Amino acid sequence: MDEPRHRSLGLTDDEYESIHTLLRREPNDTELAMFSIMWSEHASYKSSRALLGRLPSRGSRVIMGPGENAGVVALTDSVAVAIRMESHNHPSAIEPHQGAATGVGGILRDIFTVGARPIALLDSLWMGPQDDARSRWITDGVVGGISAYGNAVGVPTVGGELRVDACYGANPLVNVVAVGVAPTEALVRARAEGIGNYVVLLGAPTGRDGIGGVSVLASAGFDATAEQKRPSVQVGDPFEEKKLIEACLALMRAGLVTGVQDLGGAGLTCATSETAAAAGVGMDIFLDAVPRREPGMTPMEVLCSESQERMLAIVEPGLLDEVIATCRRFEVTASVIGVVRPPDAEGPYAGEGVLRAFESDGGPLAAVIPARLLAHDGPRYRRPMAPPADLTERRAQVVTLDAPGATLLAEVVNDPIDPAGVWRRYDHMLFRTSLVEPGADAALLRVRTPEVGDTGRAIAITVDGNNRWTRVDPRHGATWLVAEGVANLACVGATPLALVDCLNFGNPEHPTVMWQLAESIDGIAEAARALGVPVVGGNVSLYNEADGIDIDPTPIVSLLGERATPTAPVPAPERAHGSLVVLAPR
Amino acid sequence: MSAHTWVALVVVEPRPGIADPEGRAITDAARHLELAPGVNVSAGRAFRLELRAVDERDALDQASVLAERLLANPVIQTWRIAELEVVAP
Amino acid sequence: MSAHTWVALVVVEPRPGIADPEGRAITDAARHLELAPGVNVSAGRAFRLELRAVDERDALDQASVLAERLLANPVIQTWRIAELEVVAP
Amino acid sequence: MSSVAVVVFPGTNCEHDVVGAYAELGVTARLVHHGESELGAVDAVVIPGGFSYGDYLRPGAIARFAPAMGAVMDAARRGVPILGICNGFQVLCEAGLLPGALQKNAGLSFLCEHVEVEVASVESVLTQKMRAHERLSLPINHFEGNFTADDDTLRRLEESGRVVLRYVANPNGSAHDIAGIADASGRVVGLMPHPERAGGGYGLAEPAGRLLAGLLG
Ligand SMILES: Nc1ncnc2c1ncn2[C@@H]1O[C@H](COP(=O)(O)OP(=O)(O)O)[C@@H](O)[C@H]1O
Repeated sequence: MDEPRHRSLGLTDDEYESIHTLLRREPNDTELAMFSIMWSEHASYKSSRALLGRLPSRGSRVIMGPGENAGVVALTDSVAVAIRMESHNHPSAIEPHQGAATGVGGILRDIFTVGARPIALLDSLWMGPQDDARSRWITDGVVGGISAYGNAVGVPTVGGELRVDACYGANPLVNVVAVGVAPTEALVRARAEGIGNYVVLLGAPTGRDGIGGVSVLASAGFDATAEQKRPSVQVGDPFEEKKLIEACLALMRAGLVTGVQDLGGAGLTCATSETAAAAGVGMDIFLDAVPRREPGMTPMEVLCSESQERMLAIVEPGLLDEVIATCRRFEVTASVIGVVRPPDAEGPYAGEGVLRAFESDGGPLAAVIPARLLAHDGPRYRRPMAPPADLTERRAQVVTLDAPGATLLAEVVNDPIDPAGVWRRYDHMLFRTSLVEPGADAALLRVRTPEVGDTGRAIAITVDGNNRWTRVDPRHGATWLVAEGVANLACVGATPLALVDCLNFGNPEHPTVMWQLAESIDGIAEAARALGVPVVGGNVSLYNEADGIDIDPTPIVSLLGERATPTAPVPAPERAHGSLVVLAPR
Repeated sequence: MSAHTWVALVVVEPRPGIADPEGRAITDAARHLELAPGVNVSAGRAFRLELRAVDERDALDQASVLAERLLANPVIQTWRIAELEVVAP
Repeated sequence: MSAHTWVALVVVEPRPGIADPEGRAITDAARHLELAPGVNVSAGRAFRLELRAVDERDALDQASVLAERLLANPVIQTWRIAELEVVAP
Repeated sequence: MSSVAVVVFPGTNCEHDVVGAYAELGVTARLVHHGESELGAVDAVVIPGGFSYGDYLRPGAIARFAPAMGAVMDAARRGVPILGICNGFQVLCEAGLLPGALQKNAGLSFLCEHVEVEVASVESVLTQKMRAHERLSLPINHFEGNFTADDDTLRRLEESGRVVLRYVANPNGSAHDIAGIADASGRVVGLMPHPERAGGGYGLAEPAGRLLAGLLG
């Protein structure tokens, strides 16, 4: 017998039941697919949401915190800095080059979605042993993908880390941080305000890319069937993205858009339901108005496609011509695909903002779902937690100067990959803002963009993970990551402004993994509180496992700091070949 | 059996349905130039292989293995051997 | 005369005598993998053009003009139309 | 006061860097959209680095058809100094304003680093303020910077002193270690390194500044 459709889409029987209850009827196949992507682990944070609330996110400089497309803090009275961190682990395991490239593209869209010009990228890469041919192929592909996309889109990659451990062989980690700068007054929120406003789709045409990608790729571990998931691989187009950056920033600068949202994982379904739910309105979408790359796409495919390099804008009717003319100047396609509607006055969803997808204007209805159900009413789980059985032994491990310590030291000093071989492939000098050479403890950049001019301020950015620490003790390890980040900022003369994190863990249905996640969040929260650093955003990547074996708990922390622009070079620590490394006994 | 020199042309193309941003940019340029109205361009690679092989079967095998393992990325590309001929002893 | 859809495969290759750094790197990799001993690889491009044309002559003309003006750089590359067929009305 | 036109194609990304570097030299530089067919009154033209049209097909291959390139060709005929940096060099070669072509780096890898170059000729608008054989450190940032031309062209370039900059240690396989060349008049110059980036966030470094200033005589 065939398994029920909802299960093949990754929804549990209970989740299906609650969809049925919330919708007050049976969902059709298109609606079910929309729920499956919006209620996936990746889009709904169903396993981690309850824990993330423990992170301190407020601060006097915070303009936007968790829940927005990017964290935003005030640098000066009139200039804001946006920061965001994302993982693209599973796509990078399947097609390293395109997986990493589209990861860069996705996170940059989060930055310019809030109205900020992207000025820097950092990457945190965790790979399998480099004496293994497949791990070498993944590493080379990932670095090549970041290089190809970041360089061509015109955003410098100014820092990062590349770490190797056997646990990342089948499930590499690819985390990327992006930073942007905006005039505070130009910041835009992702809301579909204004009944009667047009819903305008910008950018690349829609194809059958990554159908079910979010739920399939990011919300399940790797096993023998991973190979079959290949057709959902997306190809990045940094050229289209570069045009989108310039067009969107021009639209925002001219005040031509009411709200903007990027189309990431979960595509049109996510962007329309989230913007409508945020403003408490409804939305009619006409699917035949969506430019297609391929003939014969079904409504479900159009609604769930993860085609890259697309943005959604909410536009007042009177400004439409100007929006289209601006897009044309940047050679970006802009198509009206829908209209903002008031909440339903009557019927089963009276009082609700409802997303209605029509096959065409006046044509048949493909889906009718209250936006809130998709965007906010996903399941929340409090999954069982348990510390690992050998916790006491792990904590009792002490590094000494005798034989095992020497081995450890050799391992630490002998980096298997020359970092210069990585950053030489990244444009790290674009914009003439860099104030330290790659390899310093933190990147340090003069804050100067065409929009804000020279602010006289510099920002510093770090990114750090350490699976050796977090494997032994996720709580203290995570605490130390924050402390290390702050210390790294101090090395370039900067004080902390904010942090973002990316929580890479194994299968949340394993109680030890949930425990690791909770402990790491508590560790970050504790350090952030103690040091007065708000957590303004982050990302959770679960199901990092291969054949049932979870990766080490790998929280990654990125710190953003500030200082006055230095006028003389910041001294660099000398770590020349032949330097003495001293391990001090206690 | 003695080996001869064979030349194979391996054509690598974007898998149908996979985005082809380069083809799209070239299409836009070509239409802009008004040389071929309504043209569509898809952008792929052509590799000419010069091989030592004992017969056509052997040449085909060598070219196929190179195409599959090295020249094409089967996740996003298809390949075929468009030409194969013996050129010299 | 009514137009039909034609498909042309334009193959662009490094001009003989011009350095082919990509072909050299692939040759090294192929030899290293020991998949085809003594192989030589030259790296070019393959463009599939979908055209509206009234007959073969017209299709050939359009493809040639695109190849000459846009697809190949005559300073370092040669081009030829390796395949041409009508596919649909 | 002198003024420089900086041509911007879709995908160009170094335009503000060039404008900023010239501003530090007291020169006004103005961005020109690729769709413009007039440059207006200018003393020099710069085609900056980046990835015009995504570098699809070949770097510079699509940009050369832009209306602004018609205006650049006109300016070249009038003897206006024209400088192509990195992607701009690739555009000038594709447009036929400079001979040869730029292929993928021999190591088949993108390269972003500082390299040393030597001034090989001072007979060009770019190098006229430099000393013969002067060495300077400049950033490079390219995947396709490997200059290639047939033997006749290379001989002609060498014999007429049109190789203007040479790598001290060749990073990309470029023929004759060529980092930059000029046309027969010495008024159209292309180079792969990015002088506008030298000095990073601390401001334009001196020898690179002198190089850029040369363009305005
Ligand atoms: N580990 C975390 N720490 C802090 N905030 C987080 C974390 N994970 C996710 N968030 C926040 O939750 C919100 C939703 O994230 P997400 O659904 O990934 O956004 P998107 O749909 O743009 O990818 C974001 O604002 C993000 O910053």
